[in-house]
Amino acid sequence: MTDPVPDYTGRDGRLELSAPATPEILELVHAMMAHLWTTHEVTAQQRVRFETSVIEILGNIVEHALVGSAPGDGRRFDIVLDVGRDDVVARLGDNGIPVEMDLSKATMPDELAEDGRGLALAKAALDSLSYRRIDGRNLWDLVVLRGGS
Amino acid sequence: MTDPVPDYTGRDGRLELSAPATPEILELVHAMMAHLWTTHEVTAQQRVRFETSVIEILGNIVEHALVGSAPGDGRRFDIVLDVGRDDVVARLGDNGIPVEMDLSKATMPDELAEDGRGLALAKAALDSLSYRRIDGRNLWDLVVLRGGS
Amino acid sequence: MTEFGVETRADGVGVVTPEGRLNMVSARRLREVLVGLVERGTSRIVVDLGETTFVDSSGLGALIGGLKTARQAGGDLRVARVSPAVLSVFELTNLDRILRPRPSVDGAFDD
Amino acid sequence: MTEFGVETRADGVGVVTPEGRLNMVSARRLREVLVGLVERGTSRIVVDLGETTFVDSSGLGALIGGLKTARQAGGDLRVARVSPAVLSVFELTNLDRILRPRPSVDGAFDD
Ligand SMILES: Nc1ncnc2c1ncn2[C@@H]1O[C@H](COP(=O)(O)OP(=O)(O)O)[C@@H](O)[C@H]1O
Ligand SMILES: Nc1ncnc2c1ncn2[C@@H]1O[C@H](COP(=O)(O)OP(=O)(O)O)[C@@H](O)[C@H]1O
Repeated sequence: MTDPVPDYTGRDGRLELSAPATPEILELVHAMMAHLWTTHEVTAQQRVRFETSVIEILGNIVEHALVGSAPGDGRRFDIVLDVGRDDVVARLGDNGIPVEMDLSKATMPDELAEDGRGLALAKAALDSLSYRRIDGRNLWDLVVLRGGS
Repeated sequence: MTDPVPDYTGRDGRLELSAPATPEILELVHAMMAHLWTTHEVTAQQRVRFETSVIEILGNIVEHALVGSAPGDGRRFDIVLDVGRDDVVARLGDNGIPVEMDLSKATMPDELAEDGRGLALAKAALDSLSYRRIDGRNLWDLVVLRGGS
Repeated sequence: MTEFGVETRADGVGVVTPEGRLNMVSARRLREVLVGLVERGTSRIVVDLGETTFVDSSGLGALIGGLKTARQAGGDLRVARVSPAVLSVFELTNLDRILRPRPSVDGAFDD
Repeated sequence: MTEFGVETRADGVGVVTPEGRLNMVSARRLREVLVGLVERGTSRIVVDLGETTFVDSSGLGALIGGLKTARQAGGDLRVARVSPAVLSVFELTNLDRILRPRPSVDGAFDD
């Protein structure tokens, strides 16, 4: 996780959303990804791996935004999405509490577990997932490569 | 149009999108407005007046973004949407050519005209529409008041 | 995305049913559909807006364009089953007089 | 938004059909529906995923929760008509072994 923070501002086709961190916003982020697929040819496998991972990471942000904060207290997030020639990328940022876990240790729980699968699923589905805390913000970078499937 | 530029950053529930100025993006902006209506009770009349106006102004931006520029040359826009206690507001910004027309003179054309209705329709539908050129950017502010219908 | 149903009835009236939103993307296709019908000899046309959830000024332009083309060929264009939301756009642009909405597709040419 | 079809067949098997996306919002409702069925005596349940376009980890959690509740009551939970997209989420989480997808709702309890 000592790679430089990728800079997405040169990607002209990117979509950027900033919005309240609420459960309802998940549907709008699905609509953004659906928009990406109408303008780029990405395989079904790559789409499902990307969509699932984005929703897992955003779901965690929303969940932790709600913990210990009254509804409507202004917890927000932002997301950048882009399909490049070689990759599909997402960056999620929020000003919530720092994430107290080691991503490299996120593994699939017991098959009968009812939770704890989110990060392991995103790791398994993505070609790269990284978490950083920068300037009081959580930053998640997600990549699916378009090369194979 | 000499009012101060409204500041929307204090509106915690606002949605902000930045995206390429393409015709396809209209559908995503419709989805953003649909999201606003699921989280706020706005009358059907107010919704249609707001949605129509946002799509007219954005449609113009997309049209003028395409004129004289190759596809994919990076023309983008941004939009802020929010439902407040008393109003529904949108701000659209783009770095396109300055708009060479006097908004106060936009009137409904002859009934058999096939175009030229967009701005007049937005003016008729909104409680307030203003255009400014600031720092090389076009800024459009749209307001529907929630008081009456 | 907007789909267009197009059929020609036994009495020669063409019925076009745009589904979804009629905006700058789909209005262009509606224009082509309407001109195509008139060129193939169908100049009495009903646009059934019962499945149309949204119309902007380019959609209105396509309807007016179709109306003029149909009238030039000796026919007419009528709109039917207009939702309250779309009707308010007709009213804001004063087009409810020239695009006088009819309650049903079947009766749209009765007067 | 996700809707849930719920019916109990003549043979006593309950069939639940979530429509749309099974995410953190709708998974909570699915959990309630499954527990409700078992509480009312229906412990053999098929979740028909034929209308489900997306499942995330909370959706998977709701299915596993339902499976455990049904088994505790002497029954079982089976999933049917899983799309390729949803199947790949089962596979990425290794849940395709415990939530072994069946091709049809009717035959889901045949083995
Ligand atoms: N955005 C986040 N903010 C704070 N903590 C987080 C965040 N994402 C994940 N975590 C921590 O990582 C743990 C594992 O997350 P996950 O694998 O998604 O499973 P689950 O959310 O089902 O518990 C969470 O329980 C939480 O403690
Ligand atoms: N975003 C914009 N950028 C540049 N010019 C604009 C823009 N919006 C409107 N205009 C000008 O205003 C005119 C009237 O616009 P409008 O009422 O929407 O009708 P139409 O687009 O159908 O011609 C346009 O023809 C154009 O010259």
